[in-house]
Amino acid sequence: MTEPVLQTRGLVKSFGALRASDGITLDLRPGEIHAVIGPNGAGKSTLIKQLSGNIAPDEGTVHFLGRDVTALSTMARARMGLARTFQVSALAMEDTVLQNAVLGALGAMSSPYRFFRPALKRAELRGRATAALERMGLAGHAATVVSELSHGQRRQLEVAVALTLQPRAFLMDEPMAGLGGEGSKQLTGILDRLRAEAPILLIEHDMDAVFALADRISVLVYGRIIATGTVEEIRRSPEVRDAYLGDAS
Amino acid sequence: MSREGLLNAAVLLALGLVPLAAHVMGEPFTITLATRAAILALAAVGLNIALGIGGLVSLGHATFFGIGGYAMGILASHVQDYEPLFEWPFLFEGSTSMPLIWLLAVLASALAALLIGLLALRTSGVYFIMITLAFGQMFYFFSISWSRYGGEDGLSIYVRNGFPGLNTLDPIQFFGLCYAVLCLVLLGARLLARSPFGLALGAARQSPDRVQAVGLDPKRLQLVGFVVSGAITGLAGALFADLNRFVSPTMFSWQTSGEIMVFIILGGVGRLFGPVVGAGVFVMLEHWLGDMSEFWHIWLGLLLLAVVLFARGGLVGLLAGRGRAHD
Amino acid sequence: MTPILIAEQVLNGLQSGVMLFLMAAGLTLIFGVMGLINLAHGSLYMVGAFAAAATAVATGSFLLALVAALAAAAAAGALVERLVIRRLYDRDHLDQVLATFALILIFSEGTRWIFGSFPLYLDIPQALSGPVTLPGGIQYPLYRLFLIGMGLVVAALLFWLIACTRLGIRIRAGENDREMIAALGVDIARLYTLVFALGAALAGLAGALVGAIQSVQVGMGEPVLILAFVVIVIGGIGSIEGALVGALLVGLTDTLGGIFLPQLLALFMEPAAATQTGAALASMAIYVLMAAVLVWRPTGLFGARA
Amino acid sequence: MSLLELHEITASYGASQALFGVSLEIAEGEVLALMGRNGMGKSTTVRCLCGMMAAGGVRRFAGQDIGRLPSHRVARLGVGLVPEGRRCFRDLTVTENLIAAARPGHWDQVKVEVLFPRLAERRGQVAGTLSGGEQQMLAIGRALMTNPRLLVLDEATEGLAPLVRQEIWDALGVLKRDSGLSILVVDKALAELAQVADRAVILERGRSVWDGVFAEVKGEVAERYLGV
Amino acid sequence: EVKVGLITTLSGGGAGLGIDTRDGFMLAVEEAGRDDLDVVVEDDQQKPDVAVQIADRMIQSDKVDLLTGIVWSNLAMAVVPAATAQGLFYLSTNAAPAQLAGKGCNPNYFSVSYQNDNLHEAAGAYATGADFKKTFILAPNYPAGKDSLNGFKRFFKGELAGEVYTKLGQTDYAAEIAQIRASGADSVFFFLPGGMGISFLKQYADSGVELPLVGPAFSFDQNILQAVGDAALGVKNTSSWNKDLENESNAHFVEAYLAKYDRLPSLYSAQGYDTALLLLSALEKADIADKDAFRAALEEADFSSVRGEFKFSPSHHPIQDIYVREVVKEGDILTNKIVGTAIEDRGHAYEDECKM
Ligand SMILES: Nc1ncnc2c1ncn2[C@@H]1O[C@H](COP(=O)(O)OP(=O)(O)OP(=O)(O)O)[C@@H](O)[C@H]1O
Ligand SMILES: Nc1ncnc2c1ncn2[C@@H]1O[C@H](COP(=O)(O)OP(=O)(O)OP(=O)(O)O)[C@@H](O)[C@H]1O
Ligand SMILES: [Mg+2]
Ligand SMILES: [Mg+2]
Repeated sequence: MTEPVLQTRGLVKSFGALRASDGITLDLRPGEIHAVIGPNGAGKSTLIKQLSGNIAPDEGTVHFLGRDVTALSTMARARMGLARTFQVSALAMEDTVLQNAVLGALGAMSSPYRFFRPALKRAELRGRATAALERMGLAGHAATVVSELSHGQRRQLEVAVALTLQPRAFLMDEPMAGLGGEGSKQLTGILDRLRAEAPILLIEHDMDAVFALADRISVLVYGRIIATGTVEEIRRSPEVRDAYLGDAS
Repeated sequence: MSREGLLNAAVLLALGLVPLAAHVMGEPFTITLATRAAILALAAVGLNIALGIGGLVSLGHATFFGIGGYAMGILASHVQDYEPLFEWPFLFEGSTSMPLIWLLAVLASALAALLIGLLALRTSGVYFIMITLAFGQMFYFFSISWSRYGGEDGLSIYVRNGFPGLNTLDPIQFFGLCYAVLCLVLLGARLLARSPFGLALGAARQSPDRVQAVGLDPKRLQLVGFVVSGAITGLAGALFADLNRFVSPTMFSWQTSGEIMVFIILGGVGRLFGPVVGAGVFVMLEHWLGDMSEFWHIWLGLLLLAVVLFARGGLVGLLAGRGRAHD
Repeated sequence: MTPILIAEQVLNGLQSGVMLFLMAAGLTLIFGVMGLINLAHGSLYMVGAFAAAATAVATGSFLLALVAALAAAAAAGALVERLVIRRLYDRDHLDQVLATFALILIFSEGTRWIFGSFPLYLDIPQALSGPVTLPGGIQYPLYRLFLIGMGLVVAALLFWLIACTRLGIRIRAGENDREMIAALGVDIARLYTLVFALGAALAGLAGALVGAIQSVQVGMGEPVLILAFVVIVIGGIGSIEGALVGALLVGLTDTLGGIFLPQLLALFMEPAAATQTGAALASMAIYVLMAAVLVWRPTGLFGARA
Repeated sequence: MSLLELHEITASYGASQALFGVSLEIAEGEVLALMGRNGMGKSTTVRCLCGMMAAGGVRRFAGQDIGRLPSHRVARLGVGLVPEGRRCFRDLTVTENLIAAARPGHWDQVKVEVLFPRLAERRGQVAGTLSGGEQQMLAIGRALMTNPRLLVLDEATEGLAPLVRQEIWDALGVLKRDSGLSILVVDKALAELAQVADRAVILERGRSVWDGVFAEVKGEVAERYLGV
Repeated sequence: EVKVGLITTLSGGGAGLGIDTRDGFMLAVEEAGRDDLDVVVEDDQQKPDVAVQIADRMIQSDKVDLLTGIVWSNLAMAVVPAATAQGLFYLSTNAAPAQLAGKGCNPNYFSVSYQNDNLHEAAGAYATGADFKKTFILAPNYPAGKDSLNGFKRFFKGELAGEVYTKLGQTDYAAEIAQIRASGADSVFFFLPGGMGISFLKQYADSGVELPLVGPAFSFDQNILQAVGDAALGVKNTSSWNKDLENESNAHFVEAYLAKYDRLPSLYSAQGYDTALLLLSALEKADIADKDAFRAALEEADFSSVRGEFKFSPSHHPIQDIYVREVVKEGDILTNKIVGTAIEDRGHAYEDECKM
């Protein structure tokens, strides 16, 4: 079996009396899409934040590319190749779509302390950025200022910026949210192809997408993983049905 | 060229030509006014890097302005009084050479900006405004009671410092010098705004989470921006002191910080030429309104109000259109 | 340095803190709760003091003077809010700084235009003047005790208003998302005018109360304004408890620093140098305090938000 | 008579026009689905309807012209908004969020907490730290607390777990049946919309291009306007 | 045609002093009725850089022959050295810092008012004469404050009960008053100009401390006394001028000033008036273009000062009597009356340092 790209052991995180993560152990293997589903407030975003380094776990470890990164900052993990999208879009609203994408490229090449030649005139940055935008179907909006994008378009840009990083693993927090039927379908296709480049830890409430994409699914309830398995196993699990899916399976 | 580009060229040209015309017509005071405008613009260009691009609303930039001023005052006063600044490890008598003074002013204010920035950047938003103000006030009160260098009375330098090949006492030559410095810095600021650093700094203002997620450190970007910004304002301080041949704690006062900020907002935040237009207009208003009535501050206040309320994006925004250039 | 003197100085520190709180309370209401940087708050303080002085001279009544101060400042506040401030809520702090800076100019010179360039007379009413003897033998001016009382009452009222009433909830909701609270059916515009007038009235009251033992003159507002900002930032913006604690801290630091720093330095410096250096350090003390608090807790002592 | 009537609405963000003529009507007790691809103007229509932005055309609610009313007046006539992106008051607690704009009527905090037990558990927590789905529930609860005649839901089930989403659709169904509440929904989930929606209006590039019974939104219509 | 530039503070908190200076000066100019004398008045906003800028403009554009009018020492330090270095005359109506009296003295600089230390020295002399044994002294922590306490100590023979520097611009003096109460002092000397003095006096009067106070005229001058109110009654202060000084020129000045401006003149008005008189007297004798002759004419000081006897020391500072005044009430109006002379024929302490 291949070495997991990303791995957690016994992650615990409490907010006051609430255990948002209660001993989470899971991994992300090369080439796979691992979906994490669970009720609202189960601790999915909290898990992602611990993986990306935005919040520090109370207990447990995070390993990325075989290295213990528990103590590393968000920036350091991102530079190692861990890209994330946000549940609530975090973009430079006054900049253009292209500038946002270039920012990602800039981060990937970790070369921000250049003071003279214009960023948009640097072929290597611009190339990467446009490629990502094209992939997400945003090339036509390259010169649009982000604040003028609709909600769904912003969600697409979120993913595009993560693409520019050409990372070793993706963390995606509800990338489908806000996309219309067509948009979801498109993104499903994109993610499907993307897993060959880097594995994806996907949080999503859109079950059509999850069932279409996931190689494995973990179900998180009250901070604990109650089940991990293939799409079929999860669909059939009565526990999961009760806690989360309802009739949606 | 875009409308804003044309406007910028016109402003720069006017700022350069008016003093020349004044020189020909024998109106040295107009040259002094233009010099003042150019120097204040330079200070504001400095702040505009932190504020316009980085969103760091510093109400303490007078700190750097004052440090630049005192760098000049201290260096020159030691020469003037024939008391060496220090004798160990080598004899240093102070200096009356502008290039050296500038260098030290820039270094000193950059150092101060680094230290202040390290502490102040732990906070953000309104707290940042206030903590920078606090540092400004510390310097202000310190300089008032620092009697070695004149305390509240300040330091008078009788002769303007020298620049190789120029007679700095001649108003038009001194103006030319300041103008050249301003142009150079503006060029630098323009490059910086479009550079990778400028892009990243701007993003750090708008969405620090995003910047972190792509692997960049927003605080460090902001710190670098703050230092660059402080250093430029420090340089302006040294020039301002030379213009007046005088430094005093007023350079450190919060009103000075406020005025530098006013130039920017008046001209247009984040616009390359915002500070230049703002400082120019402010100096002119001060000059004209002052002659009109004893209560001219009322008119100044009303004018400023009108600009904030009705000219979003400042005067540059009003003249060149709201949207910022995105290229 | 006797224990009595120390006790008295601590009392002085508290008292000056409470005076500061009167000013800071209105500011934190406007600044913290409405998210507006109002540099002109000092001008409203001045308006209150001038209105009080003019009324006191005309009627001879201190009570009427206080009422006039409240009314004049509230009216000025409401007017300014409707004409200017209203357009600034959705702007960033910068525009607010510039606009209210402009208001300072207008208010200051306008006041000078109306009342002339010389300081005005406003004095403590007969009934509250002179010292009283406190337990422990401390002689203390009655008026200052009265100020302490006023400050505490205002603190309690405000705290109740913001934390416990629906008005307070709505105001805070408005700070988070003005458009949204309006879309839910709250006339946030009128509410804000009200709050602004209330904050202004508090500043005016502070101006009148403090004006009676200080000088009533153009420009009196700015130094207090800066101090009040220091106070609310130390306390945490928008927090009334924070403003109170911050005010007391600043009051104590300022008073005790001015007294004890020179004496402390005198232990190992020659006296003349010690008094001067001590005084210099003391004048920076509150700013050092503020910087230290912010470095330690970047959102002030009681501030919740980042 | 229709409760809400929008006729040929046009609207712009600064220089760029977003709506070029949107018309729709909602009758008392009716549920209307507003549909369209991303960026076609659904949210903009909602903003116009709530008085949050200036618009051309005719806007009437309950027989009254609301074209000139500020948004709080429109809301008081009985429009309850669950906005896109939730927009909870982040520094207020859950309870404070609920009561901030509450108006008396059928819905009160108890009923909302019965609908969303999650919110009862988190009463004292500030909204900014709630999970995404919890915020979404709060936004719906907050709108219900104003006891509206027309509930406007802009992507109100975005980010909710299927189970909860189902509960919300059920709740909407109940609302429609029992209280005769009119509802305008913007949502992408066709199957679920079908449970409650009576009619649909589809937008394309800022124009209403299709208007009809919801059951007909399928096949070619869905393919052409929604891409599914 | 003679052009004079009058730079003074006409806006902001300190405007009162500048307005009095200007009004006093202009009164004398108008009385002289010379139509070849042109006075340009400008507001310095109490900011040094603005003062410098105005001075530059007056020198460069208006081509003035002489400058005057600055109230504040820090502004004077910003303007005077540069102006005199360019060969202009400067007549000081008020600010006269030690630097300009000693090492930095200049042939073209004349202080018509005093040397800054004078009134404080006089207060020291008065305190000694009044047999104060233990005095508590306080002043703000800035150069003028330090000069003040040094000036006082120069002439005070008793012991100090305490020496305190307050913050510049401080408005609450409860802590200092408590210190005074505890210090066992038998008297208090304070130098707190402008609003600081008003605050101190009101708070002192309300504190129940009843030690005698003495201070320089600045906290008791006509322009702020009304604001202090009864708290000032009976306090002794030192001044180089008062409206009841008995000489013909003064009687005329007070009457004319009151008639023209409808308020009593202050020390600043008197100094402005005297400065104009001095200027006029020199213009009578010499052409201002002839610098040496004009300087000699100024040095003669051949005018009838409202302060009575007046002559210049070699460093161009007055040698004059300094009086002790007491605050009294005349009808409803608070004002001062002279109760004695603190020092006679006082020059200043830095005379020896001046090499010119
Ligand atoms: N900073 C915080 N302080 C207190 N509680 C918090 C904080 N952050 C999250 N929580 C709580 O922790 C729980 C888990 O939150 P989290 O955002 O991880 O949920 P989630 O699984 O992503 O849910 P959703 O699907 O609704 O987005 C929630 O109940 C939330 O209210
Ligand atoms: N604040 C804004 N400024 C400028 N243009 C905007 C703004 N908001 C939206 N737009 C533009 O208006 C059009 C309609 O946007 P709207 O948000 O109404 O779309 P939507 O149908 O709600 O899309 P989505 O399903 O993605 O939320 C879009 O093309 C968008 O680019
Ligand atoms: Mg989540
Ligand atoms: Mg939308």
